[in-house]
Amino acid sequence: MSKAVSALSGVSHKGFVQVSEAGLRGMITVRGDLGSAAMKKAVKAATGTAVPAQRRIEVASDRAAAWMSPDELLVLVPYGEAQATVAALEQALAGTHHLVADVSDARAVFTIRGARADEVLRKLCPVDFDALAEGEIRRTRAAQVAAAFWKSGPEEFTLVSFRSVAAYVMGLLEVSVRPGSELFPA
Amino acid sequence: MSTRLSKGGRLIDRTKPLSFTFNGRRMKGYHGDTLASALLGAGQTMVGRSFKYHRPRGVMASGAEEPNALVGLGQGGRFEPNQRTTTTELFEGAETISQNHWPSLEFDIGAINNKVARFLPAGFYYKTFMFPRFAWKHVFEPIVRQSAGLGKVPQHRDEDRYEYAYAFADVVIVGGGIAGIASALAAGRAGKRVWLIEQSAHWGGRAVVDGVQIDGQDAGDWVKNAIETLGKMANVTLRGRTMAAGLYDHGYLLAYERIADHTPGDGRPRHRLWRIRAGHVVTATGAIERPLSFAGNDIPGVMLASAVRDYVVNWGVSPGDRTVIVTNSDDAYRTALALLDAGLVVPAVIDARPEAKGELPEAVRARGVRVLAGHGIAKVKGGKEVTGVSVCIQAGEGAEIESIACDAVAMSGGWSPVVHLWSHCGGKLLWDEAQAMFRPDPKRPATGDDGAAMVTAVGAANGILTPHEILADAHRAAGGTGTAPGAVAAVEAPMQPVWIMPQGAGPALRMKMWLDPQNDVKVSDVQLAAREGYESVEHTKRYTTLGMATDQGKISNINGLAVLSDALSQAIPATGTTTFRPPYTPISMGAIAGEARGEIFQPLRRTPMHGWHETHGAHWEPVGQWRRAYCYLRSGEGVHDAVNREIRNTRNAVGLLDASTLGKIIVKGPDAGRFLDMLYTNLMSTLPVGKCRYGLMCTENGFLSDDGVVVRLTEDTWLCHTTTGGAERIHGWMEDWLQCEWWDWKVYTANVTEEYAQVAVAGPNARKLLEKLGGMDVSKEAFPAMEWREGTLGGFRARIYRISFSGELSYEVAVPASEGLAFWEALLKAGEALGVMPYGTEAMHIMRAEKGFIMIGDETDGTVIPQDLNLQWAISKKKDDYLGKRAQERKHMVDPDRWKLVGLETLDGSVIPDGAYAAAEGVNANGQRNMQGRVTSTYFSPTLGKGIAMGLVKRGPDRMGEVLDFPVDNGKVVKARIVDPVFFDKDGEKQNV
Amino acid sequence: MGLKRYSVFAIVREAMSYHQGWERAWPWPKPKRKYDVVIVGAGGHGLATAYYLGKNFGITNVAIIEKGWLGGGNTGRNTTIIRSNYLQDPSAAIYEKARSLYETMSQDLNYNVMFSPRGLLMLGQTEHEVRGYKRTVYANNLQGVETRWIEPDEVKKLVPIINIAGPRYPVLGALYQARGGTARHDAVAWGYARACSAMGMDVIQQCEVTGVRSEGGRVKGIDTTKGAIDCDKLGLVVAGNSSVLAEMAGFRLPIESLALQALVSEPIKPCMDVVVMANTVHGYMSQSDKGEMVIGGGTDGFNNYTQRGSFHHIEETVRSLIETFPMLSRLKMLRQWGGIVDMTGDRSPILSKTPVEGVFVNCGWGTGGFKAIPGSGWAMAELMARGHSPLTEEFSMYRFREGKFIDESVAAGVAH
Amino acid sequence: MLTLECPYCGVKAEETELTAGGEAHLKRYGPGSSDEDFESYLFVRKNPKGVHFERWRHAYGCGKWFLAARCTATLEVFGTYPAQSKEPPAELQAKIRAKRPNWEGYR
Repeated sequence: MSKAVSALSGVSHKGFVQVSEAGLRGMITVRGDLGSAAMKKAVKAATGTAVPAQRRIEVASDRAAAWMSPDELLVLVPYGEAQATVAALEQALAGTHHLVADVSDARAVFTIRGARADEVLRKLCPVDFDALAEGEIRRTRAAQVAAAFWKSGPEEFTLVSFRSVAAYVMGLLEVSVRPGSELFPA
Repeated sequence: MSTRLSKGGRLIDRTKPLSFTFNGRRMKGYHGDTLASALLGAGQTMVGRSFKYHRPRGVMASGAEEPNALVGLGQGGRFEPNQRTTTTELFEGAETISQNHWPSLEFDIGAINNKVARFLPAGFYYKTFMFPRFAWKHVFEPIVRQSAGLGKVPQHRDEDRYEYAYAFADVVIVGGGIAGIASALAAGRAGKRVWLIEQSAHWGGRAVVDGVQIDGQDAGDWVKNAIETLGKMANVTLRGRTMAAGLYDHGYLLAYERIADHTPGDGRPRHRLWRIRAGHVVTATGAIERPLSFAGNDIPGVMLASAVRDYVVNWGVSPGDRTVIVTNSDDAYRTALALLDAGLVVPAVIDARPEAKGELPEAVRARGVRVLAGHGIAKVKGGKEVTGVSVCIQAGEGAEIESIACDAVAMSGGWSPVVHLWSHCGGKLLWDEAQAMFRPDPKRPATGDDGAAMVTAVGAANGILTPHEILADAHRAAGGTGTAPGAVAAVEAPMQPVWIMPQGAGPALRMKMWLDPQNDVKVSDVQLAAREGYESVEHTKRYTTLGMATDQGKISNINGLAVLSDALSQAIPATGTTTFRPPYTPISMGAIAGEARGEIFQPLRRTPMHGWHETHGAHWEPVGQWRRAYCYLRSGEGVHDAVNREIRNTRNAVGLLDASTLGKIIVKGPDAGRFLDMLYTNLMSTLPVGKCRYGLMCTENGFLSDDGVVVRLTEDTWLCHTTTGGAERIHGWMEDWLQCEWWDWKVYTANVTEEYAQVAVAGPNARKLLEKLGGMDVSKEAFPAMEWREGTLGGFRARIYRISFSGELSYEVAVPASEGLAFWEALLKAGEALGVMPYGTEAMHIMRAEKGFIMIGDETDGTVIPQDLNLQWAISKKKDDYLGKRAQERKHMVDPDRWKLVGLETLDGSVIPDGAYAAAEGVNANGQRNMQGRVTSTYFSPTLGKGIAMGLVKRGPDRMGEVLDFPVDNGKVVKARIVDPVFFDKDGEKQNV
Repeated sequence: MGLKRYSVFAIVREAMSYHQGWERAWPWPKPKRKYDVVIVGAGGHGLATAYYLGKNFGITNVAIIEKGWLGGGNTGRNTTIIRSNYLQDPSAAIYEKARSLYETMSQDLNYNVMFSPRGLLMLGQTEHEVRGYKRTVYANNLQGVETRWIEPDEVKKLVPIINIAGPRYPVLGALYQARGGTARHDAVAWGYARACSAMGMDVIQQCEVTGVRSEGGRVKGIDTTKGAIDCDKLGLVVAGNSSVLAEMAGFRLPIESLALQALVSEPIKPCMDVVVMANTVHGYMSQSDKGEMVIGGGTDGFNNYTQRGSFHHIEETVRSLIETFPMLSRLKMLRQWGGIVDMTGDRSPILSKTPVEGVFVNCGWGTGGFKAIPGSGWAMAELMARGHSPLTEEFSMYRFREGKFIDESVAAGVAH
Repeated sequence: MLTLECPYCGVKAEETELTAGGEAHLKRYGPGSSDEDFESYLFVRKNPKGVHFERWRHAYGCGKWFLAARCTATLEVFGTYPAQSKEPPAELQAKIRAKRPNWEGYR
């Protein structure tokens, strides 16, 4: 039996779009030389994707690799596979200057689903969504806390925050999706 | 008296009547009315009282510039004072009250000020109320304050909600008149990402009222079609009810959308604050008509000419049956025509210009209206309403040559472009002599992050007042290609500046000419300011309060400037303008706060066990954005009892502390050891793998900034624990040094604070408890103090540090945060028989104090160096450098007289008050009593059954046994002896079992 | 130049002639070729320095040079709070000196500066703050500054519109200075300017300093847009431009210029008779005699000379104050503005000799300058006249070299 | 409300995503340095009314520190560059000189 629970155990709200806490997700911080062959190999093995370019997230089914900074990636895998992936990454990067850290339990993940999903985030993040490219991950703030998000579907965004502020972030989302507060009502 | 006309009113829907109240009186208006048009329509000419003299006040304008017609609107959690009736849409059931009078609008005691007005000139209060000395505070100020202020104070918590939204655009066009629309069409067709915003609920601005023809259609139809066209453009966003409040640096435009002011309580956010990042801003904000300065120009019924025709044309409201028009330009004749078309009487048009032969004047004459050129108004007759005007020669001193009965006066003194947004970020103005106006100087615009112009003004906002040229200008400025829309309107003869009416008016008349009707600033006040040397326009403004009312001088500033310039006999541009500051019109504090209220006012950080603490009596203490349990209250228990219970239990059995908030930072790499040796005052590179070491960090300025246990995980990996408040700060600080100073060092860091739930298991039964859970070997032999182990404990992945902050046998256990709650509950279950009990931060504080351990934030306050705390043992002598070392070599830092850490014990065993200072003999050069120390931590120790304290004392460690005086509240002095700061278990036998 | 006294009788007299007879509060003199002392900066601090040079030391051959209009800098942009409940001895000494001088300023200057000792509260909203303020009370008692700690119920009595309960930041009590309060900021500058002129000093406005002349490390005079002016002693009292003037004089200061913002609401009827500072949430508020809620906020983090700040600081301040004063939510912001403040390494001021003999500097008041004006002028005058003053001793610009800081952030989050 | 382009992630970030870090290109003085040098490193600042070189961190973004050249009188941003720079890039200095002919240089 796993005693692991996500910060909000999957709570969700329906307004003019649906917002939900997405449950546990395996997340690994990887720091090192993103250009190195070892890194390419390690990421390929862990996620099946290439090393993402600047501000890109490379997704392969339930795995992904996201660019965090010039020397940092975030590797996403199913929660149960995090430890094994950490070990594999450590092994693959052995001998190079690197840092691999399991941060699966330090985060909360949210999905914002609906035709107006972007309008919710336009209320919270100082980001130009019209200029947001497909497959781009944006690190920014949601109101008063750090957050990162990407377009995870035609009408869906995935947003990641720190675990300790999960309730605050959900509070923001719940208020922001209340019917009648659409930014661009038809 | 004003009234509703039987027909007309392009904005109202007579099939949709609305009822509202004014001072409790039921009134009727229509859908499409503003509060102002509804009040006028209902015959309510007088709507308030002025600020200083409490004179009767009526509606003067029809838009944002209105200085007088403010009311209190709504009830309970939706009451709001100072609502501008001219920009507030009427809604069913609106409850309004007039302001600034007592007991009633019609009879106001405060109006006594009006009777003695001549004794209350500008700045009179600077010259009196000085004696006796106490009198200002206790006698005069209370009187001034009671008569001051405008609206009533809201009494309830706001029932509405608000929100922010971010937007980005190539061009934001401010103002939905024909200029703004023309610019939007041009920019939209050029494929730019365009926002067009309009403060009112209607598009078209003045042109639709003034009967302009555009491209062969009525302005109204042209506007309708243009808005439809724009609505179809995917790259154009249209927003009504959205006012551009302010323009800030780098194209940051603040726009205030009034979503639900006209539909209160419908569940939508009341206001939305748009933060639009604009590549360029086009201000098509139009112009505001100026009043004329003649005696009695503040009496209810005296209105701006443009406003009069707005009320007739837009809302089917007549300000009066007989309206005298007074002007210095042709434009006001449009008002005459509008009134005539509505079947109302215009007894005369009084034109200050020597002659009035333009197309419009002729048209008015043709309708049989007398035009008195070269004349002016000597004074308006009436009190609470206009009864007539006495006419004089404009060139004269005001002798009445004729008296005309009327119940309204429409005045027009020319137009002032709305240059606020242009000016907010430093755009400069130039004086247009011909039109007597300040308009944007295209050579000196506000500049953006690239140093290039950030704003362009178009149309009337750019000082262009004729429709055809307005359209051309707006089209061109927005990069329009092809031909601009063309307009046809009457040709106007030049206006002629008139700053005082009549020109030769004496002091008696000038004391009755209002410049700022809300604040009661008159021509004579500005002249007085000039006479007394308050020559700078800012001085005059502040001395007279000109332009400081809620309209921020929209109609009064230019007239005031002109009067001031005349008094100083200098040109108006030499006088200059006051600074334009945001917002353009007042915006709600609620909107400024946005969604941040109640639960989401600020982030609240929660540990994985937060919920458990909450349901088990946690008495919270905020630590940064975290909440930590100060103690756990049991039924019938006080905070003090709870803390003592928790301490006793931990000392005698076993306690649990949620230590998850402690910072945890991984530092890894070939140069990690070298890096940590620079960060900490002691050596971390020599720490063997598997071991823990306590470390201190100082700022580069030498002061102690954080402490914590450092753990060597592997050959090239360390884990640094920080204080709860320190995690983000220290991590950021590490990155700062690595990125900006030692970027060639091979070190990576990661802040994993929230990855782990951490529990301190402390007390004699701590080991038993862990053994009960089962798993890794925690025996004394296998797991000595100051070491760490990794493995499983009761089925949990755990890393355990054998470190103690309580002086008890103690293990700090880290498990994945997601399993934190389960682990916490497992500990409680397994520990039942062992007397396990959670303890809070206060118990933790006291136990560490009993042991003489320092606490960052208690013993330190940003002015304390490790040496002050006798922590030399934690400062490596071997290192030639670490952050803070050089600073600690400075003269004052090595002064033997520094206050140093000692223990303090009151002679009577009582608890010495926190923060108390130890007095020394004598006083210093400034007559202050000398001091020689202070209390940094003080508690009642249940373990020792007496008060214990730590403090910093001048040369303290050399003065063991000395008794110090601590003067505390009301002359009482507490005597305390200097002792060793370690009060309990000096030899650490308890923690090393 | 003699002055007609201001009084209620004078007003009645002048009223009879429609106030045509009032004389100038100060003339617009042309600069002389030489003065004994030149003060650069006709703000409150500069004018007060000149005033006390004349009043306390008989030095009246003084010019006060102002780039713009007198009182047009931070003197006319602040939130007019007056208090002296500081923790550290040197601060408590100079601010209390200032506060006590405010008590009699209207009479001393024959100009009503409307000093209103209505009482000032610093809210304790976290345990840490409570500890800091209680400590301050104990220090103040030894420093001769009258303050006391008051409990939530007394806070509520003094400030009926306050939300004591929280939930986020319940009010745990307050540091209360009964004789703290406010004054009319413009009037302070105007009153001093009028009094200085009456002593024969020249207040020279619209005159920008373009250079500082010195020979052999000793000051000779200044160059201005109205010509060269010689002087024996030069006082630089130019908050917001201190570094620029110091650069002209040939030295650098431990100072950065930052924008500080403030705002006022529309006027409402009186609802708060005291000054409230809530440092946890970085907001402070009082109600002006006109009825506006006067609100001050935080400073930007970046160097700035534009007198414009970033709006997000206004948002943070307002949202926090609404949490503590819920009624604010239904008021409107009438006007916001910014001023440029000098920030030193320890956030405390500098009143000091400089590397150039005869040049003295008074700067670095950060966000707390207005309340210090008379004390600052008093001390600066003594320093310039005598070469030393017990009040300025600890505020030397060289303290940073010795590590002898005066850190007020210790007790209060911010130093407004 | 400034916007500055982060040279690491290419985002033109708004002020609220950044934290300011004061004057750039300061030389650290440690043990053995003179009191004057140490004071100049820790406290004395140019604080010019004009071109200023300063530190910024993309705190809510990639977390990297970078440097910017900005006019404190107009808030014009001349350019940003990595923190790992001993001095401002030559082309940036040239650009500033072109825009501010009597600029005295970054030292």
